Amino acid sequence: MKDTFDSYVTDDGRTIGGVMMDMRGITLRFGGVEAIKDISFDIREGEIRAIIGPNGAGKSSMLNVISGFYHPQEGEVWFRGEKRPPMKPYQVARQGIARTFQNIALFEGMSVLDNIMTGRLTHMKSGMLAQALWMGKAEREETENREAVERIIDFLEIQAIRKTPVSRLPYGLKKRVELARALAAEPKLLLLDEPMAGMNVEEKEDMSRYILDVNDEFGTTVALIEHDMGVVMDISDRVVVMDYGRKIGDGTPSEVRNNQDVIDAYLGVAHD
Amino acid sequence: MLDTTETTTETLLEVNNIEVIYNHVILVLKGVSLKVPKGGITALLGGNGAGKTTTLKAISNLLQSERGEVTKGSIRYRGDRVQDLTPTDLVQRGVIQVMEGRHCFEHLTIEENLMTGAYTRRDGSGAVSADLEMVYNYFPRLRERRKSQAGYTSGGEQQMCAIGRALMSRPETILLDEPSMGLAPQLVEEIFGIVKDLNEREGVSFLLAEQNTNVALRFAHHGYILESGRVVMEGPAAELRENPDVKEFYLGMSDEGRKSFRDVRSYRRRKRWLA
Amino acid sequence: MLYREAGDFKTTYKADSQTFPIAFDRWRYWAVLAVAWLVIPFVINDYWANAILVPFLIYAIAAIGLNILTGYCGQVSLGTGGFMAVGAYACYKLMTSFPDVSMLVHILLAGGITAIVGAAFGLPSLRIKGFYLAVATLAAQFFLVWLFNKVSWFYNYSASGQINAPERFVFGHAVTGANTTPAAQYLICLLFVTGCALLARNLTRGTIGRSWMAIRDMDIAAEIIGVDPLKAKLTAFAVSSFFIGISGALFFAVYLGAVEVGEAFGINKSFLVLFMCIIGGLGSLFGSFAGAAFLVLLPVALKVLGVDVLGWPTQIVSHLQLVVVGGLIMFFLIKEPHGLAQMWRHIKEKLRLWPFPY
Amino acid sequence: ELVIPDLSYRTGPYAAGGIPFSDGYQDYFALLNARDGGIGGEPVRIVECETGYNTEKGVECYEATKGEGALVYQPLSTGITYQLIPKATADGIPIHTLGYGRTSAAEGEVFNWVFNYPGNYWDAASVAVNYLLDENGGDLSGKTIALVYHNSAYGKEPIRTLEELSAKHGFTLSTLAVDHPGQEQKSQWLQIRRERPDYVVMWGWGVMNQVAVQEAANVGFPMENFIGNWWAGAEHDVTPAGAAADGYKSLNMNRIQDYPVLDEIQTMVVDAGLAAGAGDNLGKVLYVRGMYAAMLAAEAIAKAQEIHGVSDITPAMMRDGMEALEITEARMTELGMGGIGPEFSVNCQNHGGSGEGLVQQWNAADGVFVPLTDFIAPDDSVIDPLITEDAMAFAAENNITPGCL
Amino acid sequence: MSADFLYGIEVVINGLMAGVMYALVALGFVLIFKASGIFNYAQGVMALFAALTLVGVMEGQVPFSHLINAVFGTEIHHFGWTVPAFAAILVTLGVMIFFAWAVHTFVFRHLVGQEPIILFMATIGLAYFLEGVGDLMWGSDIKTLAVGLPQGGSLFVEDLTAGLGGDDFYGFFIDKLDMVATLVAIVLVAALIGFAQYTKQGRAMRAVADDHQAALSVGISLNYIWVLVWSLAGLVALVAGVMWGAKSGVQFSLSLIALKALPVLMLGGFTSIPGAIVGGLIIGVGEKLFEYMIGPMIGGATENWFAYVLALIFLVFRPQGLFGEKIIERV
Ligand SMILES: Nc1ncnc2c1ncn2[C@@H]1O[C@H](COP(=O)(O)OP(=O)(O)OP(=O)(O)O)[C@@H](O)[C@H]1O
Ligand SMILES: Nc1ncnc2c1ncn2[C@@H]1O[C@H](COP(=O)(O)OP(=O)(O)OP(=O)(O)O)[C@@H](O)[C@H]1O
Ligand SMILES: [Mg+2]
Ligand SMILES: [Mg+2]
Repeated sequence: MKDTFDSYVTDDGRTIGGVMMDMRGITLRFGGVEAIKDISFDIREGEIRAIIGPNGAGKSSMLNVISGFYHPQEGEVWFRGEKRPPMKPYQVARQGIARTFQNIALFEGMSVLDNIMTGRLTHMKSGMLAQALWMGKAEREETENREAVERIIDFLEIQAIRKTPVSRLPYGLKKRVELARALAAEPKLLLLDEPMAGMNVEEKEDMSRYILDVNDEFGTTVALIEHDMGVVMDISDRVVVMDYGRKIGDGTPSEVRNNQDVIDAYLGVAHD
Repeated sequence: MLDTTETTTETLLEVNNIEVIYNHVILVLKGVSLKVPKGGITALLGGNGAGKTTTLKAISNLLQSERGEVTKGSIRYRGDRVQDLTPTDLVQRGVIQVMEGRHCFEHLTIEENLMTGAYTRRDGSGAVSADLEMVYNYFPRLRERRKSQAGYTSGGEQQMCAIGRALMSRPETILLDEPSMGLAPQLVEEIFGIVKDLNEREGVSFLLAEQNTNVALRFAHHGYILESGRVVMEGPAAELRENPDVKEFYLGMSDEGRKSFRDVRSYRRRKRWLA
Repeated sequence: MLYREAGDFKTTYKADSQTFPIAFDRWRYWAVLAVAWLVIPFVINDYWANAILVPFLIYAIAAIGLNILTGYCGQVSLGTGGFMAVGAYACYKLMTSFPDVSMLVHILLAGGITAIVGAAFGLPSLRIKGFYLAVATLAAQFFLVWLFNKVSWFYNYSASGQINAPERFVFGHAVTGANTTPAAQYLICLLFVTGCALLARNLTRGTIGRSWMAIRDMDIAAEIIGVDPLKAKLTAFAVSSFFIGISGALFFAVYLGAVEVGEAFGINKSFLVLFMCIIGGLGSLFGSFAGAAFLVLLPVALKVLGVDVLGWPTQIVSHLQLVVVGGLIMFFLIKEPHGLAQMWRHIKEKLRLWPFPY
Repeated sequence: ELVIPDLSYRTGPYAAGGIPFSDGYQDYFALLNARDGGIGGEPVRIVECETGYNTEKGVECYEATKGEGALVYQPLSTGITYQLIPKATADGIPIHTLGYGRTSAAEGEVFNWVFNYPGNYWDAASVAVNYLLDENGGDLSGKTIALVYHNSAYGKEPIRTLEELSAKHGFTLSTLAVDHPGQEQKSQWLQIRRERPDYVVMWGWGVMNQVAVQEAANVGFPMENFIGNWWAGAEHDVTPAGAAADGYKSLNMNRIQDYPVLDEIQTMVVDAGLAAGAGDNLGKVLYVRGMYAAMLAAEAIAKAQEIHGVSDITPAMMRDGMEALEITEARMTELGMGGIGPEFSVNCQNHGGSGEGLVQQWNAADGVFVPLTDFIAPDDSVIDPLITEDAMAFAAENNITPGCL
Repeated sequence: MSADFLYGIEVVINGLMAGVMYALVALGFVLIFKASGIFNYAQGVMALFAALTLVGVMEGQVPFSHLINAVFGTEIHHFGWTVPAFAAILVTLGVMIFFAWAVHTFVFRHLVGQEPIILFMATIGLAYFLEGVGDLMWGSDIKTLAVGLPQGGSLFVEDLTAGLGGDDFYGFFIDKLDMVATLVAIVLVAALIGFAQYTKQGRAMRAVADDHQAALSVGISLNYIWVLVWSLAGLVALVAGVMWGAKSGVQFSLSLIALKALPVLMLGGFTSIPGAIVGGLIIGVGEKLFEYMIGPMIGGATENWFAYVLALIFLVFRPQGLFGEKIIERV
């Protein structure tokens, strides 16, 4: 295992920092089903880390473990050099981990703007009384955060739908709004669960661009699950491969692509 | 992989210039026409929100329950106007839809899910169990999990379950909405392989809505491309695959071959058809 | 052409997040307030106060309260009657224990006490969801009613268990008791309605409102993106109960003057207020008013129509009234499941787009 | 024109009791109109308003009808009564609560505008005990009496009185609360079966009565030892239990028998198509009670006309009439309802009448309640101090200086 | 055995039987909830309506006679015939099926896909409506139900067990009506479980419960299933109405039995038929025992709230109720 403070240089010349998130020997069971079996892997500062694997391999479950929604029966989660005690999901979120969901989990009854503002909850501190009277801090805070959110709206080019209720948006835009909501938290680690599922090439290209820009401009570490191998191979720095709850491969895209286990279990044919 | 000449000329399903409005205000389809020939696989392609799902639901009459309605145009199946039938009638006539996002019955077991597919059948339990056997043969994974609640099975298994369930009605035409969504590449191949098998061996016709243009055009015989509620292009699949616009916008290929997703940052596209 | 957004540009985020972004709405809002405060008090009579306006205002407060819990935070509660009873009995105990303190303070404190009780009964909402929670809140409803009936301390050991509001004053005007003028009754209710509506508006448009709505729309996702469900749910219960407590206090002290817990704050009250929220529109403050107005006026209107205008026997009219109210409720839910508020929004949207249909 | 509002409840959980009462109340006035052209030559106009036994609707009814010149309110529900007392007092309209409502309203110097003659709940409790004393040769010591009561303001009324009486007469009182609506009373009746009290007294209302009678029959409690109060002794309370209810006893403030006036109502009101209801309630317990209430109101109107020398009286005059009301056997006989109620007179100090009640018994075979006793007097030495105490507390709480108007 | 202990047992037995009576009402809720996600508050009023109709038919009452008389000035009340109980039950069933059809066609068909709370409110609207119609149709007086159900305690059981606990024990009291109710409930539950689990319609019903859209897509006619389910609920309502009506007379308050069924549902799980029975038994025993042991100390009349509190405590440990479908929470 590489040392925490090691950094390395990627294929295209970017420098990746030390270990940010370290999963050690994670095992997760649901009743009799072992969804994750003793998996260890790490995510490093500034990298784009992909998790791939067949359906039901336990990828989403792994993200859920990272975001504190599932609590593994065995194993440890280390975040930024500290062992993480059992935490509620919202506490994890406050540590700077944001995510999107496999089946879009937007707040359907709210406008796009409100959805994204919700993402900034972890930055809002004003008390209830101040809010009730809409005085001083509450109002100031609202405006400040609104500015931050507007920056993200501009970045993701969704200005036009700001006030639209999300329930009226088409799928692709919903995915983008979900990304915006996650970005609004200004996360250190961004978890994306199949951000490009159900998109056509054009939209995938857009999405890839956003992910790369986020990674580049804000230095956000990204972990993503994706089934489109083209995307995964192109944009990720390192890839973990899971199958039936086990880790069957871990490495750079080119390493993984040529790993026979991975080909057998997942890719089917060697990918170009 | 296949050539376009093998499509027969008999038209099963004909959609003629339909217009669909949701909630009495949102105009989604603005005159869509298409034909599904007997024994063919017809692909309906297009970006998000293009109206693929809406088209399929208009055909299978599932729109009503979503407060949508067909306000213009006609839908004919084997020459009969079917717009005013119930979904049940349509299933009995052999048209069944596999919905986007799987929609399995979460609390029913896989086997019970499959059995619900046979709800409209009147040909006795013998025939039904024979078909159940057939489905299990196409999808051996389902046989393994037949006693588990569908809510706990993985995405791929649910997709198989949904298709298997549709097969149980002994359909003539299956309207298949985004079967590849969220599936691992190997599974996508597997499922499309099965679709092809069903098409060839059982003679089931497919109308296939897909985002994944690449795969869809590989397996389909004929394709329609939908954009903002209008058909902007149609033709035999092989031709579509060679069309430069389709190549660029739907297959992500440029003249030099496939672009890397890393490079997309450098240029902004524009929509040529709409401009 | 009244609804035009064009030309009404917002230049600051603050202006953009104000309550009524459209100028015409703002004007109408001030006009309504002016009529409510400056005209009605001078023309009101006993009948309008006691039969219509006072109950309307009081129910509007309760509906706003429940709307916060159910409409904004998604926690269905059938304990409204019980919480109103808490407000009423708290107010009664305060009124009789501290006769010299202003009635305004008593009513606010009654709200505060109800907020605490409400938050306590909200605890199960962390585990229990949906209808299970709705039914669980009935535990609060039945238990509280039983408690106020059983423990004679709450009704100062009176022989029958009725509580009577003694005469109390605000700025030298009687607001409870036999000598209250209709204008005083109306104004004190209006005061609280205005205050509550403002508070509710502020809370629902800010951080806390968004965390409530997030919990409502998808609680798991909300928790994962950083909403503390315990805090969100309990504050919703507390704030909602605060309003409901105030309405209970007013209901007892200002409106009826004498109540018996089982009769006045029974399960039917819970249903009634929930109805107001739903007919009016969940998650809409305007809806709370619309729903309250609708359900206060409808029976009266039907009675006037049936008995006074058509001259039918009261018995048949009141049976028909049930049929009509029940039928109308279903009809409304079918026509516009999201309530009068949504209907109003649709009308406005049509007006804005008019004359182009799409 | 004399305007009499009738706050009836013909719908809701208590409709079965509300319908006959309201029919009787209205039919009697209809008879007066048809036969005598009203009272003192002044026609009576009934304004019916449906309350459904609901307090808020009661308020609406009150506010809607008071403007029409209503002379007297008969609110017919404890809740409505309590909340009308201050309002009507302020508006100067008398309230009559016939054997219900606020007991201490009998203290006329505190409650100037409220009358609850001929009796109240505390009287009723005492009448029941006096009856049992009679049955037991004047001695109840060592006996147990169970009180099964509706767990509400109404049901709790007799507890104080019974406690006092139990101390005085040495019987043991056990109380069993039944929660609204009272469909499930298994626990209470199993307890009665275990403890075998000598008597069960019931303060029930609505469905609770029917279930209690049925359950008493089920556990084999002897019906003749089971006494309901006067709101638990109507035909519909016992018919669902069928023959098993035979022998059930209850109090009544109005004797059930054939009165000449009923025949007159039949011919001049019902047959003339003027009846308030379908005419099928004639002669039933609550119908007779409604009619009795109407008669008391009519007599008070006549009295008021007599005192003030005008026929079109005001509510204030009505109050004077009520306060000077005197009901004698001779007058009742003259009205065609001899013996329907006790003789009593009202004055400024006493708005509560004589408090007498009788005991009647259900004859299931014939489907009638048969009066068993004559009117029995309550034990005023116990009740009067309780009334004074409660009334004075009310006066103190509301800054009222007791006195006559 | 001490008499106190035996009386405790008696309380338990009677609690069990009361529980069955609750379960009878709860069953109707479960059926409709399971198949359509509608929390049918009107179930209690349906029981009342069914019982009213049964009595009305048996006694040959003219429906809507009050209204007719008021409008046309006629004086009709009875047809002048009586109908035997069995035939009347069939007629009533017919009425309930018609009702099921009407409710579905005019109301719930238009509400498909709405949020549960909207549906719930619609059922409360329905409850008002049906109550009004019931009153208009059959009048609001209390009616006696004479379908020949046995009444009173079972002397047989009493004699058999008298003396078990010495002179202070009078033998177990068991209501004959309750025994009949228990039998009927067992049969009903067995039949309904069989229906839901093993028949095609039952499976379709469960499918509809899970996903309306998907059910439509496989050709299940939602209308048919829903009318079927409402009819079944109507049948259950009739049974409950008869049993409860025999106890208290057929009258308005019958509709309030819905409130007794809610904690049962909560405890048993909204979607489980066996849950309704087991929940009913637990609630029945729990509340009766509590009233017997703790009630006297705190003033009695605890049954109304205790059932809810018991269910609430239970739910905190098992949020989906005893047999409810596990809430699948995944993201
Ligand atoms: N809450 C849960 N309860 C029970 N089993 C669960 C739960 N969540 C996940 N599982 C099971 O764990 C396994 C892994 O599921 P997971 O969702 O992590 O797969 P995945 O790799 O994300 O697949 P996909 O690509 O289809 O999304 C599956 O078999 C699933 O059924
Ligand atoms: N029930 C609905 N009410 C209102 N608008 C709807 C509804 N369903 C779909 N729409 C709108 O209709 C348009 C077309 O949607 P449709 O689902 O048919 O697109 P699609 O081509 O299937 O897209 P996707 O690839 O995302 O599935 C979208 O803009 C969508 O927002
Ligand atoms: Mg996943
Ligand atoms: Mg689609």
